[in-house]
Amino acid sequence: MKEALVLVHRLGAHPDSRCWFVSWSPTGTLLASCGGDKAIRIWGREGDSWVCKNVLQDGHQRTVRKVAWSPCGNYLASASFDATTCIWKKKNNDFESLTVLEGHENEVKCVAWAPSGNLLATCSRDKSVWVWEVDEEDEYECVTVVNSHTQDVKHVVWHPTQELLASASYDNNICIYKEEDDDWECRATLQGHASTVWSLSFDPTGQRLASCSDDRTVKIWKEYPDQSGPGDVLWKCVCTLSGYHGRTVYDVAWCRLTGALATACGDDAVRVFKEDESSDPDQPVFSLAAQVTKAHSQDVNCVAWNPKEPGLLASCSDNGEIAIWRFQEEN
Amino acid sequence: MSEDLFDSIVLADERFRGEGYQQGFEQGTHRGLLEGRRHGACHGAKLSAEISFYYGFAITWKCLLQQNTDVKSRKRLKTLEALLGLIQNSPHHDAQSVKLQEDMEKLRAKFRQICSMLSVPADFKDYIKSSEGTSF
Amino acid sequence: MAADGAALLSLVEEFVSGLQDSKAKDAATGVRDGQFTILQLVEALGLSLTSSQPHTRARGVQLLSEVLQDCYGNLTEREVEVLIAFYENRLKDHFVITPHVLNGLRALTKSTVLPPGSAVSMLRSLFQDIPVQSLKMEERSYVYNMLISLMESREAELKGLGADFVFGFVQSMDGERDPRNLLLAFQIANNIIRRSYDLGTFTEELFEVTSCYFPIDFTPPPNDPHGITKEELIQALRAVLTGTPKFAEFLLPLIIEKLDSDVQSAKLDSLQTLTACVSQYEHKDLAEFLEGLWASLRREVFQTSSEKIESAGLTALTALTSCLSRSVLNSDSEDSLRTFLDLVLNDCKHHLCEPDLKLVWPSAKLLQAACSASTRASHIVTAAVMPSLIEQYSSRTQCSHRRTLLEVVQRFVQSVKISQSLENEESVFLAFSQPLCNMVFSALTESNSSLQITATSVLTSLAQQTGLLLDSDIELAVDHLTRLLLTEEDDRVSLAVVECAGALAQLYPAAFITKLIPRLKKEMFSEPMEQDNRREPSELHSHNAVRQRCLSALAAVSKQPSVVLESTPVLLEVLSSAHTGSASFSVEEVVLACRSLQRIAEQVQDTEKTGRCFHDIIIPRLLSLALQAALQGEGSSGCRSPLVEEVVLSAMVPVISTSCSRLQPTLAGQTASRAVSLFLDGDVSFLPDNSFPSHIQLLKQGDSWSQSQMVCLLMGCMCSLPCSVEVPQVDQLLSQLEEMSCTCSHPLSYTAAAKCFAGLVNKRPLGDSLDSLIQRTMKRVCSELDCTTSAVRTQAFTLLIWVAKALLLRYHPLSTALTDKLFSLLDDAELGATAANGFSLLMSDSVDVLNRSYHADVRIMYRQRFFSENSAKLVQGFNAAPQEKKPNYLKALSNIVNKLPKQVQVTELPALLSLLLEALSCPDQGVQLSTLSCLEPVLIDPPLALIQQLEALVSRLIALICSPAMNVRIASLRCIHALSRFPVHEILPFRARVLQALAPPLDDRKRLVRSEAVQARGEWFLVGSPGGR
Amino acid sequence: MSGGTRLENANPVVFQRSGERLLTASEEDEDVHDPIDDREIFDLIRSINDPEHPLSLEELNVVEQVRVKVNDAESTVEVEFTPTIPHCSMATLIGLSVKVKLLRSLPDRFKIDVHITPGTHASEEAVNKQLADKERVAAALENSSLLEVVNQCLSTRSI
Repeated sequence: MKEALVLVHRLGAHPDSRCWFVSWSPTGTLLASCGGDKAIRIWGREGDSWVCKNVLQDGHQRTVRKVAWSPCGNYLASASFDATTCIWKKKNNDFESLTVLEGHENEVKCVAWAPSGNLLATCSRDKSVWVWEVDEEDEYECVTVVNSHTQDVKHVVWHPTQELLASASYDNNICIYKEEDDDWECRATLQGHASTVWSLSFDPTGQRLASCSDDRTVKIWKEYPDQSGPGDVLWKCVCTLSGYHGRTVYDVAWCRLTGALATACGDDAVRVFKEDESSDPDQPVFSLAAQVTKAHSQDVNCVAWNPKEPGLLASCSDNGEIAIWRFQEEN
Repeated sequence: MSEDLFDSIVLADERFRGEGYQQGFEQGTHRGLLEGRRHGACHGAKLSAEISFYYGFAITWKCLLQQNTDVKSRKRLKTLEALLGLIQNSPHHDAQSVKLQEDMEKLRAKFRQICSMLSVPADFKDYIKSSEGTSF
Repeated sequence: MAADGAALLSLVEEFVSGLQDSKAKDAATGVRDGQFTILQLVEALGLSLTSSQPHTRARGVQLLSEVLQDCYGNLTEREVEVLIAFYENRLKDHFVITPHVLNGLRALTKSTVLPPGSAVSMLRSLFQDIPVQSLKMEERSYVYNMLISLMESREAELKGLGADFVFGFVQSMDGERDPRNLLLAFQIANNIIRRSYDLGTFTEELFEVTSCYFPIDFTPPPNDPHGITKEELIQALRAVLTGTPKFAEFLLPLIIEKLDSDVQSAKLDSLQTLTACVSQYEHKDLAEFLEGLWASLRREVFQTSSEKIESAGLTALTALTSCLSRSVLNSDSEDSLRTFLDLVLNDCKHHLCEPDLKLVWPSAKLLQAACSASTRASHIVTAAVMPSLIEQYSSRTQCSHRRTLLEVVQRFVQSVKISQSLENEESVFLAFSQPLCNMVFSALTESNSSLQITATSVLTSLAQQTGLLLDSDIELAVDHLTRLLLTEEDDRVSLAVVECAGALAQLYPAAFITKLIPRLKKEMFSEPMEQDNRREPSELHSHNAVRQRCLSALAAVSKQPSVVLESTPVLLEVLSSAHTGSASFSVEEVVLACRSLQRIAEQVQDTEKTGRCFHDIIIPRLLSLALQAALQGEGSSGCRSPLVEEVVLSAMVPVISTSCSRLQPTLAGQTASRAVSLFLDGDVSFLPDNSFPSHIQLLKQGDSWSQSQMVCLLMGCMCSLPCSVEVPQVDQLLSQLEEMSCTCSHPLSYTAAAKCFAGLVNKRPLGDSLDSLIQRTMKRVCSELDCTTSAVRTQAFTLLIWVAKALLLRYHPLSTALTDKLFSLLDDAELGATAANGFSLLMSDSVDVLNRSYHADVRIMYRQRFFSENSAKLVQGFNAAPQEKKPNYLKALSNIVNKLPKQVQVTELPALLSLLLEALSCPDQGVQLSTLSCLEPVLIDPPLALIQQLEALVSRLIALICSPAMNVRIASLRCIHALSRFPVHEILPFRARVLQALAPPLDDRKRLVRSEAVQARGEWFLVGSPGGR
Repeated sequence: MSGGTRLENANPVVFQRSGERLLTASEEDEDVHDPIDDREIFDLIRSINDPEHPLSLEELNVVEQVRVKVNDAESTVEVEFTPTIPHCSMATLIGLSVKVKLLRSLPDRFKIDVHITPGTHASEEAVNKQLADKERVAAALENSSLLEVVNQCLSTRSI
């Protein structure tokens, strides 16, 4: 295996607490992290080291579970166990809290911006997925509440190009939503995982969706035109990566630039998989390209590819650390 | 002649068991019926109470917003209409209906959307269980 | 007179219209000095008292009242009469005047010449005209004080008022809110009840008006100047409520109600009140509430979450039962005790048959509580319970069940012991003695150790039941115990067996003399493996174990003189045969034998008989054996007698000293002179099997350590004698001891010599001879110490420290000279560290010499005294000392502070804190350790000074968590654990930091460290967290 | 739980408590490394208080040493606990207390798995899944009413 993950930098991001999630700004220059210390931190490169540019505190009363950058890079949304979602506006190198979205009954687990930037999705342990609309004057309004899951909803993610939403849940299922006459409905339920589905990631084209689960597998789902009804969508599992992960797989990330697939796992490892170009598109083959077995001293919670710099990968862990890796491919 | 006389004794326990069973069965069915009715009644009551609450809520807000013409209010009215629509179409008169459960889910979801649009806190204890306490 | 009159008028004027309060004092002094009479004052006040302005009248009355406060003592009866009349009718006046009127009346009630009838009239008008609760707090207190002083002085008259008095009081205290006044009101109510005033029809009213405060919940304001505690109020109110059976019908339902409360303190108060009141009641007062009370008590014990409540509940039950037991049985009335106990038995008995269920213990406790109340109760309960318990025991098969049952039985036997007041009364268990014995004996034959252990304790308590066990039972018991002693391997069991044997031997010596002791002797001297090499080492070991158990058993049973006379010869025989080698005893066994002798010497009731035994037989025998061994001389260890081994000798010393310390004066004197003559003149005439060479000189044996070390036995004799005993040839003895201690090279010898010297010095009468002796020794010691080349500096130091201790203990003025020498040695290159350690010797009690039990002259609080005299020197020394010497000072300091009683530590700590913190960061582990160990107790409830230093303290402790030495790590973790009990607001800021610091030790390589870390971390997690602290 | 509230199981079976671990010479020896063993883990959890009885989990036989598996080298701990009755509503709470106790007491290198003893509880899977979900556990510990109960289970009883 000539490929390798080389550690570029390691930083103690959230001292004596967890780092739950990291997210790159669209330009790839900033990295936002959040954690059990109720804080959000913004990191930027200075020379060849990474420094904390801002600390966004007292926006939330409890753990901040996830953060998401708006496509324009001027807004940051944060989802918290305090049942709220905060919208932060970037004002020349500083962030100010714009609004707080309330409505979920309990912990908000995830937040994501639609590619257009005027839709925002949140999900919660209250089993519901909410879609919010943003208007010109930064007003947010809930356009739909969907209760398609029977349990805790762990993750939501938007299709890279279309207005299509996917959610993953503690009920082992994945749901795909589309809007029809200004109401959002679950159009497909992807069953197959044997336990909680923790995270999702679309491939660069959006035709395929990767999911990772507590059942220690990663699954690749592919969209097919559905014969039964027009407009309906049909997703099939075309590949299952099992045997690689020692414990729960908490996150999966599909690189928009290289097509490499990274995973974050409860066995403290970070792994990168590559697809064999040769393989049949209806049953693709992914193979382990590189892995660091002790990437962190505790569970790895999240992996994120830099959107602009190919092969630059960020990961974070229960020990409060962020690590930045370079994935070297054979030239 | 005489053995008939004995029969009645010989078969006595059979007969008694039979009668006992009969009595028991009747009592059982009776009680079952009663309990079933009580159960159904209280669930029906809960359900209709909830739906009626949503209905009243929607109607009230509709009246409040009718006059306003701005975009926001329009949107809100639209959603309120949607809620009322759901209520009308929900088969809550037919307890057997399979759709009932998922319709109720839809209804609740819609209601919470409206609460958020109107920025009304959705913590009406009796109708929406807000799950704090020791559940996690 | 006229002049005075003018002066008086102006006084009044200035006070009333001039509003100069100070003038009241002048007026008072005027009256006291007789310048004018009180009546003249009233006249002078005339105008203002009759003024139409209420405020002027008030002012006037105020002046009069304040004067009365000062001089009610010197009023005549006539004057009092007039004044009372005046005040009484002022009570009807404008409300602004009332306070001053009351103040005045309060003064008058204190007068000794109160005219008859005035008290009554005063109160009548008071109750009539004044709505007390509409008055201010202070004025209400005037009223209460009036009542109290009247009740003291005019009880008869007040009682004359009949129920009106009670009614008046009830009205005036109704709705009282202020805790200070409540205390007064409760006191009055209490007097009413205890001094049996006539309650008339107002019993319930009186109860209502007081019981409405029950249960008291009152938390004094943080900076409450009156310092009234919740407890005071509770006690005062309880006294009232429980004062009379008349209240029973009201109080008992109230208690039952309050017991339902969820507030723990309320439950507790109710239970204690119940306990208190039933002591006043008779069974008829209780009859109708028994069921309710029982239900509540049962619930509290069955479902309790706190031990406090449970035990309070049980005490209440006992009190209740004994109240019912007091009831006199007459044929017609039904026996309320029995009815009540039937209730209890109904609810509890069946649980005893479920020995693995939770309720077995609560039920047992309840039944035992009832059982312990009275003999009758115990008869009823045991009769009901014992048979089923016994039956259960025989039917059950699981050991854990049987054990539980046995423990239950045990508790019953004990609970009855409490209740049996009369000695001669026959045991409640007489009816069950046989089954009980069988039960115990069968348990003793079980293989399950915990079952056996429980059985031994049951046996012990059965034996203490008067006349329960027959001689045959005892003999059987002894057989069982013997068997277990010889066969049982489990240490916990054999320990229990030995204890049990000890207890039984106390009561039934005969069986032990005839059966146990001979058997043990036989066992010990049997040589199971004479040159039989095929035996397993394990068996060899087990044989040693048996011997050891025999030895400790012999000690345990020897309390009665008759037993001692039988057991001690056996032990002595062990020593002698070990010496001659006729039987192979290991050194450890010999030591154990000595220990047993020592234990006997300690525990035996000292009678002429036993005293003689020790004086005539044991001591001479020990000395002669030791001497024989010493004269045989030192071969290589192994071939030489075990009796010259240091461990053995040091084990003999306490035997001798303990027995000497308990000898009667005449015998003590003889022992002294014998010992001295032996060691000075080599007189061996009093030793048994006398085959010694003539003129032995034990104190002049620099070269033969086996002989020189004998001096420790001399110490044993001489240093434990009562002060009254005259030590013969003392000067010669002392000088030889000094010589030996300063010259001899054998550590045990010169140390023992030094101790012996010190021990004698400590008891020498004050005076020039003593002083010159000390100065001489001091001179010699110092000269040795000051010459750095001297070969005997250590010896000199040893003598110094012991003599210093001897003098320090008795507050001898010369002690300072010696201790100062010690301080100066802290800088010594060679002896510095030793000196530092020396201070712990100085401050701690030594076991073998210079302690109170050996009649040494030990003044109380010598440690505090030494500390307060020297701590300053230490601090200076520390600051002056060069860096590399500082640790010595810190070590010395922590050695001293360590031994101080906690309260002293707490008071002294502020001064030393900086130094102690310094010590924590000092590299020397010894210093760290002793400092930590002296900090830990202080941390339990920390002085302010410590809290102020928290930052420094925490960081230093955290630093020590990673010390290479595990005991330092452990000690520091304990301290950090203790910190978690500090006031939450003080430590909260450190929480995150401490929790982080406590993470690494969770992974320490040593389990002991880890477990300390776990406990500390657990507590710190609870700090400032819901449900925690 | 003291005030009159009804207990689900008022008179449960009570078991003997195992004595304190006996000190061995090697434990006092500076240079010996004592591995973390099953008994050590058991000692951590046996003293936890039951949420509704004034009894420890050991006395109720909810936890037993044989149901504790630790592998010090691989940094894994597995604990099975047995609810007193198959429908015990406290099961999740007990499991949570055990998990939290271990989280607070063990080095963070350890992976801690807490399960219900197979076949001893009606909703076994559900409880196991919830206890295994670290996100839910983390959220639980930010819920003060839950934290309060857990802390009470973990605090050393004054009794």
